[in-house]
Amino acid sequence: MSEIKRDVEFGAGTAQETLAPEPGATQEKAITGRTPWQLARARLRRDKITMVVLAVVALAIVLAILAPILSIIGVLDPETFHPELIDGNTGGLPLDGGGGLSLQHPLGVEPGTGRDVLSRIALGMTFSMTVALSATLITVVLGTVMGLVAGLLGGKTDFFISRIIDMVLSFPVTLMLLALSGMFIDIITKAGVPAGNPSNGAYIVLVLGLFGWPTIARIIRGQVLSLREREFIEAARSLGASNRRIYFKELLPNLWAPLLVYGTLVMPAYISAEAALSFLGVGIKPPTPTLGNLLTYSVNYAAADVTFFLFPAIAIAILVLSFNLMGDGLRDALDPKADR
Amino acid sequence: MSTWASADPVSSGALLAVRDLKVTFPTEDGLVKAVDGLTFDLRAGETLGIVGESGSGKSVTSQAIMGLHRGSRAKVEGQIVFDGRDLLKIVDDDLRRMRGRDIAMIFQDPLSALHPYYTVGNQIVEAYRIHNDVSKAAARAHVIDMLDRVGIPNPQKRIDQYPHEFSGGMRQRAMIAMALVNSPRLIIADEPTTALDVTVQAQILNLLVDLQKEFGSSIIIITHDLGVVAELADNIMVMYGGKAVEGSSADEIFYEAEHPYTWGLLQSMPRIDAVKQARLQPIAGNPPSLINPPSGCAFHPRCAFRDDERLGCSSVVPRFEISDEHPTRCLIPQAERRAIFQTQIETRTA
Amino acid sequence: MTISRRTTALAVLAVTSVLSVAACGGGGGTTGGSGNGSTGSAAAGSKGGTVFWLTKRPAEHLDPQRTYIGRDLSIENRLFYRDLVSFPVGKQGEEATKPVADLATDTGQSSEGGKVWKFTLRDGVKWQDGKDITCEDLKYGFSRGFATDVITGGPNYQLGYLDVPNKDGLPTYNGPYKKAAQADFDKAVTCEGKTITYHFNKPWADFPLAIASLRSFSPYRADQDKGDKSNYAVFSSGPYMLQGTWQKGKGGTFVRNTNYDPKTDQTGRKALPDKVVITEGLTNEIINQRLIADSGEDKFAVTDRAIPGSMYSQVDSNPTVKDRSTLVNSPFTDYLLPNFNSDVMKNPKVRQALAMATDKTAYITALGGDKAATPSKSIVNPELPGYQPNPAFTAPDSGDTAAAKKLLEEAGVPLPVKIKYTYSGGTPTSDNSAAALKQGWDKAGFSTTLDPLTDTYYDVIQNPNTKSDVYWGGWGADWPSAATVTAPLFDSVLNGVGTNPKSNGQDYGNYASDTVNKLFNQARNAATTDEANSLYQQADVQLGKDTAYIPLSVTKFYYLHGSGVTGYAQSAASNGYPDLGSIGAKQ
Amino acid sequence: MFAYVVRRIFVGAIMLVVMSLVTYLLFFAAPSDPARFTCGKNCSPELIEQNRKALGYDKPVFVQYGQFLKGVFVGREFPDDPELKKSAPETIAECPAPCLGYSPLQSDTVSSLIATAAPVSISLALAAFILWMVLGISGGVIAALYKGRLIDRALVGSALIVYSFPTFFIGLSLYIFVAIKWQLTPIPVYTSISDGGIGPWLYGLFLPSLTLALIYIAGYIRLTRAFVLESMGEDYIRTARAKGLTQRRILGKHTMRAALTPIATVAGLDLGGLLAGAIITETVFNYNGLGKLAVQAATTYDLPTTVGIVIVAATFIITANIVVDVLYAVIDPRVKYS
Repeated sequence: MSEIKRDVEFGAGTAQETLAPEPGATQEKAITGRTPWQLARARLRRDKITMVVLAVVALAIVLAILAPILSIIGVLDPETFHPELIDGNTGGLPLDGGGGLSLQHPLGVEPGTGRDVLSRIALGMTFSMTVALSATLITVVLGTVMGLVAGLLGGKTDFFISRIIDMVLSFPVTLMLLALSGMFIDIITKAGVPAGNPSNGAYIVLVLGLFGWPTIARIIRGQVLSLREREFIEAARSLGASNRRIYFKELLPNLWAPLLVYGTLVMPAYISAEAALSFLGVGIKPPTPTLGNLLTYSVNYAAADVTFFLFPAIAIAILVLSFNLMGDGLRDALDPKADR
Repeated sequence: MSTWASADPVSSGALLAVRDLKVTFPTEDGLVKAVDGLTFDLRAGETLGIVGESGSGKSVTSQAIMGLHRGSRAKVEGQIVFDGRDLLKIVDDDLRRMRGRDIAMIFQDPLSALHPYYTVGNQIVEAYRIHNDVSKAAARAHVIDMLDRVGIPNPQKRIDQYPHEFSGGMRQRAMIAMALVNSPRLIIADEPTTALDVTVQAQILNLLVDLQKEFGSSIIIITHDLGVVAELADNIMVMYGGKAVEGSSADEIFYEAEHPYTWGLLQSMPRIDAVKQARLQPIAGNPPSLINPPSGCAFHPRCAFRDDERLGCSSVVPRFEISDEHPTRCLIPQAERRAIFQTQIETRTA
Repeated sequence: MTISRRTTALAVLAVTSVLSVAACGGGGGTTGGSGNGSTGSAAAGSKGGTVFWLTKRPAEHLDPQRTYIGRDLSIENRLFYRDLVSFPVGKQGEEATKPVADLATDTGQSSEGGKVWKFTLRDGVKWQDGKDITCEDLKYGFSRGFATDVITGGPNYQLGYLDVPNKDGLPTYNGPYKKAAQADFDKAVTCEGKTITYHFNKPWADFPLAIASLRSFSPYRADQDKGDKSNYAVFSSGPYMLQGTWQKGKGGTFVRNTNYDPKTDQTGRKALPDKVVITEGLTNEIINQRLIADSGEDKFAVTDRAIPGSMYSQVDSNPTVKDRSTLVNSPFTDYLLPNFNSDVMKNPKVRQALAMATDKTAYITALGGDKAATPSKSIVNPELPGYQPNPAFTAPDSGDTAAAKKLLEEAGVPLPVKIKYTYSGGTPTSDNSAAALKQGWDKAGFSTTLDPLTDTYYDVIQNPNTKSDVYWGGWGADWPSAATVTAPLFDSVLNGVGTNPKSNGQDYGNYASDTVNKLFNQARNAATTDEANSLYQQADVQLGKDTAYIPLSVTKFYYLHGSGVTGYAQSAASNGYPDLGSIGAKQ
Repeated sequence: MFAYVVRRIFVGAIMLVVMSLVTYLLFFAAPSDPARFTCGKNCSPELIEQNRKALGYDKPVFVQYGQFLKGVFVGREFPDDPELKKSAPETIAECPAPCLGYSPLQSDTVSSLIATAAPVSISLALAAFILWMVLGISGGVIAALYKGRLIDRALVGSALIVYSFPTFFIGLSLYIFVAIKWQLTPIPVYTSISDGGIGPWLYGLFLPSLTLALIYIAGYIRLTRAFVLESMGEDYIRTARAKGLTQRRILGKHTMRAALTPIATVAGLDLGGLLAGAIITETVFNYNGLGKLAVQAATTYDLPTTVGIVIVAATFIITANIVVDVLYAVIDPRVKYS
């Protein structure tokens, strides 16, 4: 597909294998009696890398939640300009000739404005992760619903949804996100979302979700088709359970492992997508920080202010890497057959 | 046969002599003892049946003989003496040269055991040419001949077909042709008929018998189904939980079986020669853990005679005396075992 | 004539400006590396070699009648579109903006108080195919601007000035393609041998300035005209011609035009390099990093993209690089426009408070500091004739929070005053500079919402009903005269404020003042430029009193060029951009 | 098989028509007014109105779409102005079928714009494709062979780390540091083979294709590694060993054949998606391919060009899907379409 949505494909290919039944592995015999979830937890605990990235992700989430609160109470200060810390004669580079790192500003100050980099990265994480998470939720919910409907109803509905999936997957996504931004942000604003960044953010969330769901719908559809043939669904049917009851009582518990894995892998793709779109000029604009618009600004300082050039990029890389490794770890834990 | 296996594997005169074979796999949950101290002899031209349920270690044994565990995390100990050489001690490349040429293998599921992307002919020709420096055309002619001999009709055409274009029986015939293409001295057939229809099973087994006569090979046939080896095997070894529990000539196993597990296998086998059709009896319980095997006799949790206080099944470890002619890993005294078989088992089965 | 540093929508077409832009050491307001922007490494270059022009924004037109961007107007004039008169090469200060005869034998004769203009073509001036440039070619070129359905995007002064009948706001003559009312046009523009005569419906005193500044009046060969298809076609009358085709977003290569005779050219075009390669689509960062590195072909490169603030230290810390930098005032100013249609901005005290609270220093720092811009005291560029600081804006450059607070209290509005600031955003610089303004205002008692427009700008603020309180504006004069600044921006009659419900023209703040309109009218009919300038100054004073705008800054051009470039100059004659008339490649 | 391909092409064509309609509706029925972007400053409502008519934007969107379809099948003329055609036929732009429209902002037919830009994108995509396939697959095979060892972890780990940085950051870093500051490579400039020959063409492609390849390498290392490991666990590999084949032959013939088949599928689809332009890489390196053309079109509201590129990109992707499926039948003898 495109340069910004690359995770999605690989996530899809491999997530499809999850929960494949494993025939006669000797070691499984030794630990019979535990539920799949207990098995997964046991495997997770042994997986050091995943435990580390789980901690990183947890930390990032806590930081993202706390950042706005800390900004309000003044511990973090992402907005205040510090003209006294930068040199107007050098294009606003920090006065110390480096990145302006100090005790008050552990990651330095932003060239041109003197704003605190740590605060901006922390709050940027809040906005980027909110965007990515919201888009992920839309993707997962939409994908699940479409996949379930296609898989369970079959026939014409299945054909119809499958063709929609084919078509959405055939659109050049990056280009669509870019080209649709002007008019769709207009529409979003007219629908009552405040103009400016709320509309910009809503646009990113919506289009990422709208173009992202087909992959997960395919996975869910595939899972449903294979699950549908299993006895417990047959049994539920023969007992006269309604379709709705079948979806939610019987199928969802069997689907949420792939959903969890896939969702974890979509999240970093969307964090990257936010950054890429910022670079192309679409998305939330400063002074509201996002990791994307911070990086878009910081790449201009590649040669002049190395720390400022690197910090936003490293922040994104750590987040993306952690979520990807977490997704891998979850997949391995939930699906012993997949090889690390 | 006077003893199950001789003390010295090299001078035993057997084509294959396995002594105290142990295969272990390290896993996250502990060490899996897949094969735990196996000993047997196989003479040239004879057939040994290894019988046991899945997880009993019979397939692992066959792969250990082929050296297929090399390069993996599995640890193989003991001796596997083939034609006077200990296969566990020779270098990889020598062993590789013996594979397919001296020892060949027929696998359980010919569909997955044959490469789906190459024609049957391609794969058999490859097996032939790796050990024989002949031209492609000569190899091809030889393979067509082999396919003909294993009963594949129209081999000139079939040689260029892919495995999925063959029926199950034909695929297994092709597998057999591949195994026999180098006229090996030992053929290991791992569940050769499990994936096949009953009618085809008989044909394949008959084919094996015929070919063995023709090529003079020894055969190890591995199965969970006593019925398969009934007509084929000279000797039978019953395995349970990675260990041999009973070994003897085929006749003795069928008519004088001594181990309660073998009895279970016999009872769960449909027999057309049964006087009256008794209800098939599955063996209750699950296969034992290979990491933490039950104490005492590994079979005791499933054994009908475990409550006999005087035997101490849950604490005393029974032995498998290879110097016996019919060694049996059971704590019940031999006389009682024979009595039980004659009074309780045979009446029901025969 | 609105301009914007920010490359956004089409509506933001930059405009030529010809201020006595201190191109160099001479003019004024310049610092710059080794001294001045006017001279490069070598005083007199030799012929040969290739000069590279690296730039970001693709030229939207190479059709003379459609070009409206200062950079492109200058490149076209120096390389391939000669005009009746042009600005001279190699002059500085006021000299630079005094048109000299080019294709014409003199700088034109006017009569009827400036309503009739006459020019005579020189002998021996030829097109690239060797045919003579004729009066008919001039007339044809002029006529093309009337085909507003085909020849779009260019300046359209000719529509308002030429003495032809009008209907529904447009001339009934619709250009050389459909030829409606062709007779009217033929009467207004006449040819007698080599002499062309233009008849206008009102005096156009600075018509030669317009000719030299724009390419609207360039000759055009009818047999080469394929309408819109000719947008990127170049049929040269100058020293260079296009090799192959122009590729938008990539650029093109210009080679010598053998039919150009330097003897016919008195403007001073040196035509030194054998080739000029223009490369579009690079970013400012990449262009300037390459110029700093100064390797390979980049030694012979010039650019119209300012050094980004992020690279100042790289330039300053390296004397060999600094020697190759130039810093000149540009023709462009930034300012703010209170929206007179917004309830809160109708209160004069609020507007004054806003002006008082505006922190130009922080704004400029966010733009990149004193090398990017300098604080301004008027909407009129200081380099324009008739400039004076506007006395209404008394606040210090960094704003006066206390005074602003006081004004807000006097205004009698509930605090904080909620305002929305709409600007052309989407780049870190524009967004940061907006945030800088917001901070100053919010300290004084405003509560500012930022409204960055990224896709379109002017067409949004052109709508009188747009709900915003303050707009950002940027401007460069179309030709060097105050007449092209305040009048087009604040004359409510001209712009249809209050009469056109759909558009405020270019009076984006919907400002309307009879006093000011009257002063503008007087200035247009003034007999001398001095008198006109004095009237424009009075109008500006009134604009300041009404806080019709709040001045922010004058943009600076801080440029680098390669070490192998000779005859480097930036002057008002080339709109402040590198002047290809004198630039060569060191051999 | 033939019938299958015909059917797939037919379905693909129908999909394209539906997609073009959807795209058309999305862009042209949106509340924004494409005409307002067609005239510069001094733009009066009268001028906008005039341009709207000249460009046909005044007609209902379905009529416009109908004209678009007509252009695709029989060609069109721009502007659609009989009066102008009569008085000045030389100004009418001919747009022969398949005509994707005319861009008033670029003064050229969309087909011609795409034809100019496509070689750049295709060169870039192919160069990147070769790089990532060679590096990704060899890396994946090495990682699989040394599974769990240091070299495996280092390969997979470093690829993942590189992959975690946004493309434009990597591209700009390579451009600014490798090409400009350290001058290890020439400034990346696209030179077509016809302009400069193979050497300059490859030189110019190096950094951009490396940037693009780096995105994919991590995925292909992991994919290859997984498929090789999976294949190494297959029964037929055991058979191959039992036959006495050497490790090298087993890996080279039996394992790779099985592992590469699914990789070929993914690779085909990835390449198909890239042929229509790598938006970010082309933007970073100023490569005038379809990606940059698309950005240019999208940011200037050049709707005909945008729609044209969307349709071309979709065509590439749909074609890649069909090709991959057909290819699958060729490399996997078990797959038969009917």
